[in-house]
Amino acid sequence: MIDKTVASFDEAVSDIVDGAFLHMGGFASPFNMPSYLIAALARSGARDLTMTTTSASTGPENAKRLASALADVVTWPQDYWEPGLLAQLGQIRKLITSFPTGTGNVVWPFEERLNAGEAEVEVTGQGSLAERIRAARAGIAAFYTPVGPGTVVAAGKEIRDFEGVPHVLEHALHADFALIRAWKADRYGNLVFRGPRTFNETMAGAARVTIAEVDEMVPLGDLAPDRIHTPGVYVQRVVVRPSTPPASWEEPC
Amino acid sequence: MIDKTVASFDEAVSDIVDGAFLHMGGFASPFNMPSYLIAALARSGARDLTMTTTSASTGPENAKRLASALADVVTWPQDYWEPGLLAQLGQIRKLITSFPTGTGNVVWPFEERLNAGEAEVEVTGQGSLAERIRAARAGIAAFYTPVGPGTVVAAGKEIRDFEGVPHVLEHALHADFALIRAWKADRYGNLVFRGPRTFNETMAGAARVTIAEVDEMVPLGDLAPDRIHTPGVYVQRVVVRPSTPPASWEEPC
Amino acid sequence: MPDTLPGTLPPRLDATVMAMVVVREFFDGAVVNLGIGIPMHCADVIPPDREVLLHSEHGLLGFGPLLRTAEGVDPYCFIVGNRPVQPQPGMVYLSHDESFSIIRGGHIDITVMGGMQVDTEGNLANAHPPGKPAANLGGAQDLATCAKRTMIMMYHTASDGSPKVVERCTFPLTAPRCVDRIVTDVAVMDLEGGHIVLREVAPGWTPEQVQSITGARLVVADDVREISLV
Amino acid sequence: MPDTLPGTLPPRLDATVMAMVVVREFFDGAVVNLGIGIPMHCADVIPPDREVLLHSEHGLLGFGPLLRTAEGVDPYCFIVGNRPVQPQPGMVYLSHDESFSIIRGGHIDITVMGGMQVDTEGNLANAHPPGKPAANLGGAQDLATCAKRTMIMMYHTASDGSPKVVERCTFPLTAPRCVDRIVTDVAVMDLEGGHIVLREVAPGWTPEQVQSITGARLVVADDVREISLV
Repeated sequence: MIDKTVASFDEAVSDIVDGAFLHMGGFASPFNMPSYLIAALARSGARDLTMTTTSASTGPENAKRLASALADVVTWPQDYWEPGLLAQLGQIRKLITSFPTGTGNVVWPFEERLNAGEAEVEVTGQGSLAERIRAARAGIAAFYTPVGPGTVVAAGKEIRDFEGVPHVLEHALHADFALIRAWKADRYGNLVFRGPRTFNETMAGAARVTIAEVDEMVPLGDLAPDRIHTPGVYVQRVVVRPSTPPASWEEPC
Repeated sequence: MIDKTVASFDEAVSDIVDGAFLHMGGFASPFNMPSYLIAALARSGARDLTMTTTSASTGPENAKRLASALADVVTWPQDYWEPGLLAQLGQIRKLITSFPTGTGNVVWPFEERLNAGEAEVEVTGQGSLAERIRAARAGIAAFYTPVGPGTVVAAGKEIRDFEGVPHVLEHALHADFALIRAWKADRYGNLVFRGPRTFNETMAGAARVTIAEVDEMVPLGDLAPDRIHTPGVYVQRVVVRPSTPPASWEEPC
Repeated sequence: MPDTLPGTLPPRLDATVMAMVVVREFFDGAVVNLGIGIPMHCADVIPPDREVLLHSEHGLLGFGPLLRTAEGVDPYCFIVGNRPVQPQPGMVYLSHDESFSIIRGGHIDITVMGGMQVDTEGNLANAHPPGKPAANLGGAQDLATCAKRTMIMMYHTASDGSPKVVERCTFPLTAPRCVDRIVTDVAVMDLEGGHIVLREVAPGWTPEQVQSITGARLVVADDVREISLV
Repeated sequence: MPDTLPGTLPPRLDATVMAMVVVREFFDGAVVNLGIGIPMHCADVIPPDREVLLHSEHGLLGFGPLLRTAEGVDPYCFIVGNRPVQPQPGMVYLSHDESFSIIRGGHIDITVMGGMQVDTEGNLANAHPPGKPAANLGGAQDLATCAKRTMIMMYHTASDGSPKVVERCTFPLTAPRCVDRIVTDVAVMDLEGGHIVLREVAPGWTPEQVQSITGARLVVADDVREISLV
């Protein structure tokens, strides 16, 4: 019998070792971030991680400020942790990302690491990042895109003209683990998302092991075949978020 | 106000001229074939068409035989027309397809044209065909795949090794028109499919004009944002199938 | 009431009026991506007689204006910066890859984004501020390269008064030769064949006054006129 | 009851028994693609204690056996050849591109397909019959190249008696160096380092008898044994 459920977040990330390459989903909202997987990774202490993320993220302190600035509009979940926490804890060696730094005067934890020479970054546009991850899921080794020539992202890469337009050759990004957030799952690992699906959908299947953090596990057959966004063959582990949030990310879960 | 509805199939295909390049969706079932668009194309008489299809298809006579062979299992729709009809009428100059011929002793209309030297074929595996069409939708000029080297599909194409494995460079296929079949649409052209979505979903957006034949038009807002398979920005025209099938494909519709 | 003291300049447009200038081009049915920051003002002033589909990179198409109170908030319907937006009928949620397929496949009619520098070749720099260790490219490179029309909506000069419309960008490029039109708080300019053509000036401004705060030579259109919102 | 007349050969396995030999390898949770024709027999004999996810190229994952009467038919749940199959809980409908992303991204554990010729290097020819003007590649090239394990299920000899297991394929290749195992109506053979290793023979058959109807030299495994279905 297929059952991809894993009992705890700590167990789900237990084989993510130092130096692992991770795809990390979620973006632009506390409601689509794989927060419990991030917290478990923080507790595990795995270091020297290489990670793809849309954004390096703002970090716990800035997130708190944003939450109170938006308090009249959105009720912020208290169990929100993002990749900035891992940067703050010094667990990230390298990010491949489209937003490495804060805007204006805001300085993010990863940016502090960068400035201190303790981390490195490969800046890439979001489109090529998405396509490179999708290429890994789909078995494409590399592709030519018109986005990038004439800018820093093309440095050292092959440029070739197609119909007179320069294109840059971009390579697939295949990770050891993909950590994503979904809404509902069944025991096959079939996933349904809610809201913009961001990299959460894109990254599923682009790693040796895809781990989905979900709000709810439903019986097999409850998810209609036309409604499933991610087929279970892309997912190796599913962990359900607790109904009662822990007091802090440090609490085993 | 956005309203992509077109009143008739004849009108929907009226600007498909001789020599046009078409993506033609549907495969493996009478219930996902853009049959009315095919019938309208047959009536229009547009010739010298280049077309991508999963299969050249069996043609009206063989389809009838198949329908009666399966009569105890499936009730065959009488308004089923497939690309074989266009081949029989001599409208296809070239197919880019993964199944150009019948199996065993069955000879398809397109195959007869091939044997007579009246048509040509570019045989491609279904995966590279799907990916080349998706590349057009997604703005990728070309990509490297490990599928094809050492076989006829790689003839004349660039081969490059990635991690010691030979890959072939395949180019995007961008058509003038994509003719597809969906289940429900709204006036923005948002589409929901039923059953395996085949090339119908893949081709939407991979042409200058995508035309969707649908079973039903629903009010804007009826299709939940999480359930829409194809966003309306990929679709230019929508035509609703008649509730009462015409007597033959020759009847204006 | 233009300021007529010698050496001083007329008042500039505010962000809402700039947005009204930009949205003149949002035709009925247009698919539009608005950058975070000043371009988001456009969402508030789209004429109600036009259906414009707003696109956001993380997988959202067809949403409404930013919500500034808790009323009507769907916590799953938000744009970058964790800001909830108004859900609309016909809206679609997407994955990041499909969302960028929409951008890179040429399915966006108009992209409106902020700028740090634009030069005479239409090169755009808007991602890497001085002093930051790396660029925040986001989706700007994809949008600027692949949208059918790229509009830059920005203040004409930086906060220190230095020009942002320049002969040659000195900041790292977001994308080369991509800009079609620049809308600032004092002018509307088009990029044409290696020139920046001054099409419209803010009320009270002369072409010479616009030129005086611009870092590139402007070609004044024969029919240069005052910005009108019609 | 093996035929013992000199010069004649023992009886061969039928398609159902061949399928039972193939499905021995379908582990619980395996993702399996079955080719049209003889491999589809496997769907009928999957042991009920194992959950095997069947994949079909046009966008179907997790379906059940072919339906041979109208009972339980969902006209939207079918496989290639317009044949309805049994819907199952956990089933997923997909687009063609995502379905091939599953194949080409290496997410298929086992592919079982028919063959016209397999040679000692594991080259496969199964798409272009003599006399036809072009090959019917379908998804065979993708599956044979990208599945974790490629199994060929075919009769040991063609209808005219000619061998299908050969030194070097003479028909156009579907994919080079892709075959892991061949299951025929008389033997089970593995491709290993440029050799075809004979692992199992049908009841009553000797390795020599199998060799006598084979077009390539077989390496007989030290532990060659009679096919068993356990």
